Amino acid sequence: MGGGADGVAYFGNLETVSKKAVSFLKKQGYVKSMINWGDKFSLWPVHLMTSCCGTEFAAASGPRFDLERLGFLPFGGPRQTNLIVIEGTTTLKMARSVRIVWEQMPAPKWVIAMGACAMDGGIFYDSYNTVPAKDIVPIDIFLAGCPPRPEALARAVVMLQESIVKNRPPAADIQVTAAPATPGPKDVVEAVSK
Amino acid sequence: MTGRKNNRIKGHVDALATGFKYLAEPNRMTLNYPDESMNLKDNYRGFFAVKDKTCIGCSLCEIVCPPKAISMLDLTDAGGKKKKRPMIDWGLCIFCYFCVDICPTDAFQTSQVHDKAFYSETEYQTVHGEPMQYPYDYSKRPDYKEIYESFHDVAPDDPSAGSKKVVPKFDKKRGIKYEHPGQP
Amino acid sequence: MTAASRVITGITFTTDEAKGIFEVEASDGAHLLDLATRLKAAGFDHCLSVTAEDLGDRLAVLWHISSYTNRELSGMNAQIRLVVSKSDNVEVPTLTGIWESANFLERETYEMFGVVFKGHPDMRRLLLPDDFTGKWPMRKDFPLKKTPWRVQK
Amino acid sequence: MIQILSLLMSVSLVSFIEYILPPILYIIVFPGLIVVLLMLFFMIWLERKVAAKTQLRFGPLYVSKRFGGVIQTVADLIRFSFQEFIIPAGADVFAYIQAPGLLMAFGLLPLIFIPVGPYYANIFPANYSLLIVVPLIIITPIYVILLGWASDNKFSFVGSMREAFLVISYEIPLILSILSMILLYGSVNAINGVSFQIGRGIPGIVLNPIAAFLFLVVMIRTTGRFPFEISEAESEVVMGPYTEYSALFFGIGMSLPYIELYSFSLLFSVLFLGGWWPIVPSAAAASGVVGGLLLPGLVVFIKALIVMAFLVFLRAVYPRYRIDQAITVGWDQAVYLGFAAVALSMALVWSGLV
Amino acid sequence: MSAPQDRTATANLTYDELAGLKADRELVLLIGPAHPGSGHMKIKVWMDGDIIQRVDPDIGFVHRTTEKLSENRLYIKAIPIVERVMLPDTINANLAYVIALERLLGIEPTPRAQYLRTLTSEINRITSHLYGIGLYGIFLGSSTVYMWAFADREPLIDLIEEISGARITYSYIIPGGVRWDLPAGFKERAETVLQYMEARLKDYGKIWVRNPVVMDRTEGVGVVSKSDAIRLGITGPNLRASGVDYDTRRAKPYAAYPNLDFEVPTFSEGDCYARLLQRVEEIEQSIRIIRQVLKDIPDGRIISDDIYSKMNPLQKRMYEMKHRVMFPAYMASMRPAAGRSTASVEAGRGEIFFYLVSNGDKVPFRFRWVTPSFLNLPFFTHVMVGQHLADLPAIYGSSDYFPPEADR
Repeated sequence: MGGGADGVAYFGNLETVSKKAVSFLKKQGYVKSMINWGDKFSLWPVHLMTSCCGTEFAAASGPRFDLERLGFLPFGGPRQTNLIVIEGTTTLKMARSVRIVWEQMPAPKWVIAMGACAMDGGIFYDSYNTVPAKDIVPIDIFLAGCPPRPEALARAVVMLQESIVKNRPPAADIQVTAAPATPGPKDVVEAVSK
Repeated sequence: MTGRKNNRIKGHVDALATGFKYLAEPNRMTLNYPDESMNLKDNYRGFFAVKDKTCIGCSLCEIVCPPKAISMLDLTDAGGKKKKRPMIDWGLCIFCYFCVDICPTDAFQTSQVHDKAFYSETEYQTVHGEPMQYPYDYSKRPDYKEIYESFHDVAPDDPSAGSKKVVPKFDKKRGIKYEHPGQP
Repeated sequence: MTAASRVITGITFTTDEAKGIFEVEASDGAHLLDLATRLKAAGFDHCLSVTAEDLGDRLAVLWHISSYTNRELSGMNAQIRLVVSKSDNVEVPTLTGIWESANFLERETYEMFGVVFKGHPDMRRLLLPDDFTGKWPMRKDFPLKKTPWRVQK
Repeated sequence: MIQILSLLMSVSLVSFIEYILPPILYIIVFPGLIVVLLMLFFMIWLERKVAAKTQLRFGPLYVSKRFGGVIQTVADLIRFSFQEFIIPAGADVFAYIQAPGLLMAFGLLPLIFIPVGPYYANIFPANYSLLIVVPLIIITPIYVILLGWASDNKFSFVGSMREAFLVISYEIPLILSILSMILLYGSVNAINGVSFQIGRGIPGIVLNPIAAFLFLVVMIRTTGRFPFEISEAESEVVMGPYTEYSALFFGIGMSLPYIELYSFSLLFSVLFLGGWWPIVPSAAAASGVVGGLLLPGLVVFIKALIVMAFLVFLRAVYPRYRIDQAITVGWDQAVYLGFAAVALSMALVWSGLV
Repeated sequence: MSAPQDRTATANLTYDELAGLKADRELVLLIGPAHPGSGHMKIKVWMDGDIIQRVDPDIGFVHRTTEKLSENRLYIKAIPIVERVMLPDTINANLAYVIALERLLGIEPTPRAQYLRTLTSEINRITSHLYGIGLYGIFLGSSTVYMWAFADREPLIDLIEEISGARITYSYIIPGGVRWDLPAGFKERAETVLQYMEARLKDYGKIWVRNPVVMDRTEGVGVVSKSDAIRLGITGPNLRASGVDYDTRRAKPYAAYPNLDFEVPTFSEGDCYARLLQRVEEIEQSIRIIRQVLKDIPDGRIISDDIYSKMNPLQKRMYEMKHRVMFPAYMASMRPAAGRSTASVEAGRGEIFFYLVSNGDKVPFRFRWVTPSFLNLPFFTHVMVGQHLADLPAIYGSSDYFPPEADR
């Protein structure tokens, strides 16, 4: 209880102690499974409609397929969300805002590439204004279909939940993306429009 | 129905009454997907696979495919003769079924599988081996023969096979009702 | 091709009724403005589309017009055609003064074909990002991304 | 150290239960922190479930299928607490971190001064309860404005300005509606108010319906429920003052509307719905903790739940007003309504009907 | 982040000096693509207090270069491209392109195919209007209307899914006719869905159309007079809501519309509320048209003889047995004679215009099309000025502007 000789309490520097305690606790089995359970049932996608698959994303949170049953609540700002669904083609302008929104989101974040256009470019594969989603952000789940049915989006969310529970780290932590931190005006545009 | 001058009190009461009506007896039309999944009609355009026997390798399907998802592979069949067979890349395919309809010998086996998703590129572009570089050309891959073997005549696996299959029915009051084929 | 023609409100159109083509050719900028004002007065009060065609060394600029109020004229999509040489800066008078809806349409044609519309209130890029390095993407000489045709010859 | 120990030995166990336990129990358990936390989880889940039911769908379900997804908010809280916390570069760091904490503190303060049982008089000085509750309720939104001001974001700036306009425009109607009830009950002490209603057998809402309706409107405005959800309007200013907040600070900040909803509906049921009306504790029972606090408190809590459920249901029915419409309602119709309420109370008291 | 301006500079200014600093009072809001109220575009808004001074819509976020792609691909490949641009209303986009292509090829579809095209186009018009009402609801804050509208879309989407086999992107109309015929028992099921829709419209009326809060938010907001509507060139229900009696189905008849009787509803006020009422009226008109089409749809073949004669025997047998149209090889190698054609179709949001030029090659020489949302852009630049910030989503939702369709 009493102060030490030079005023440093027995606990040592509180800053480092708390950081060590947190990292230690996070590695424990029960805490990790609790975090996974929390992330699993609270996957809030950010409200960013990149292109026309957005209609199926909206129909998925509609009454018939209602993904809010799985805890999938489309939310306004990027700060409070942990999932970004790239719906369809990402043009040059949209690639920049997808990248910026992806960087604004807090740490454990996942990405679902929805639709053929986000996977390999789909029907707009050789247009001078589109960028494959793989070059913008690391992707966790690829979803086939054009547009994929809302059930397919539900299947992607269920698969993502399974991978979270199985402690599979989000793609954001594994591979740094090929593209630079923020696709500056020059590099994304040159990469495509040459 | 759409008069402009409506009195406000009646408007508020109507809105709240309708809200309570739907709160009291909610006619939900929700399909709780991971446990139940829909039995779609047999003309639904889902995943499909090529029938090796009936295909004559005319590559009409490759010419007509809007997103160039089909690429023809040079193979040799059992008798040693050369043959060309299509290979479909699910990352490009838009399920418009132009290829299925233009095929002169109707050589595509269609199915109603509609909700497949993949963890990584290797799962849909190739069965094994690393993901291909853009632009994709299966014919340049060394192992395209095994890829084709695992692709033709193989009914696509239905991820929601385990769940209860229900049949959607139209209903005057609830819009869509789901009936289990077993019970009435 | 039978060059049928039909006189509508004092202006002769070369027509192809089955295909829905009613065309009038303007010789130069001044003639274009005069034609447009006469057509607007005649009842064509809606500009549907402004576009261009890349004819190798020349550019044909097209305005498609139709009518909202005049019962008889609203049944057809007329078009005014003006052919200009494809020098590096192609100058064409703007018709936003006559049809206000041509504002965004002309900006898009400027961005895609490089047709500068003199007198346009807000002549700048519309669809592509500001730092897009390609020039006039809709012209025939602008290449698409190279993807090999995959039929194995 | 020694003096404290000796004092503790001298106090006998019975007097400990009599004098020291109830205030702690009052603050920590009943209308205090634990019930607030439980109410927070339940109310957010109820809002999503009720809105979903009127929208032809299930709300959160797969979290716990048998209980209809009740612990969905627990899952959200866990996710928020283990998420990375981002401080924007341009934010005023000191205010940015302090704001949610102050927000929660001032949101909880009014709960202490709302009496939920006749025994309340023995715990806290009850004869100033309403006088302390009203200013505390008015102070809370200032920290919402601090939230928006600290995070350097245009949308949070516009959101906090909207909150400021709305707070000022709805202060007078709030004070007028409570003033008319004080006039009616003749005392600032809410316990006298409830005994007044029980004595007459008529709940406050019947005595002065105008004040009740006005208080309801102000309640909808301060807790940001539809149709007054203007400072966090999603389609105009993304999340209003809360846009830049992530992780647990967003969780704390976003819980303020629900805490205010809880304190307001407690106040509403005490002032207008006759407090602990069916249970009329005799003088002897009133002195005991159980009879004087827990049982009547339960009745007040159930009435508060009903009021909260109605307010939460409004999300499924109404879109939102525009900011200038809400301010004009606040400044002229609501203030006239307030004068009418006060006039009605004075008329009732002067004519001796009551 | 820019350094915080020197706040003391304006602290000791008197009020009118402050008013003089107009630029300092202005606030520029970038309602970017990642904003719940902006859709796929960035809206730059200059604001003075709560009043909008100037709006500059920065579109092109979903510009997928459909014209350039279609000019380098076979004629048949443009059908899926044209559909992906107008996703809530795919049949009308597909119909517009195919009419222009048929005029180029000189092919006539059979009467039954014309009726099938009208049937699916009207069903898709209702789903497109419901999509618009749903987004309008979420922009004004009522998530219930968004959920109800998307719930009522589902039975209608299932109707066309029964015919064509896909959920939204049908690629149903091909030059010469349509690809599938009506399944058995379709008429009774369609009748149930229409009755469900009519019952639901009454509930919309109570909770949304006559909701006082909605009327406060939309009456007198974003007024477009009749002359302004024509001058700005807006199209579709927004035009008819301002009193202009123009409908492409009546002015430039196509498909089976000449022998169907339907009224064209118009309103005169031209404000956000009139546009909402206009869409609800048009849903009722579409229900009437669908009933007429189902009543007197002629029998016969669903593909014209030019295409049927080119099919090989197996495909002909498949058509006779299962009424399933298979493509002859001609489809992949169409070479229309050199010429030009234009086509106009009334889609849910307004008039689609097509202009095709072919020089006898396998790929079109010039592929030009204008979508209704591109013509509705003046809603941002002209109608939103002078309104409150909260009116921006109200006007945006009432104009039913769909950014991927405008950027093409």
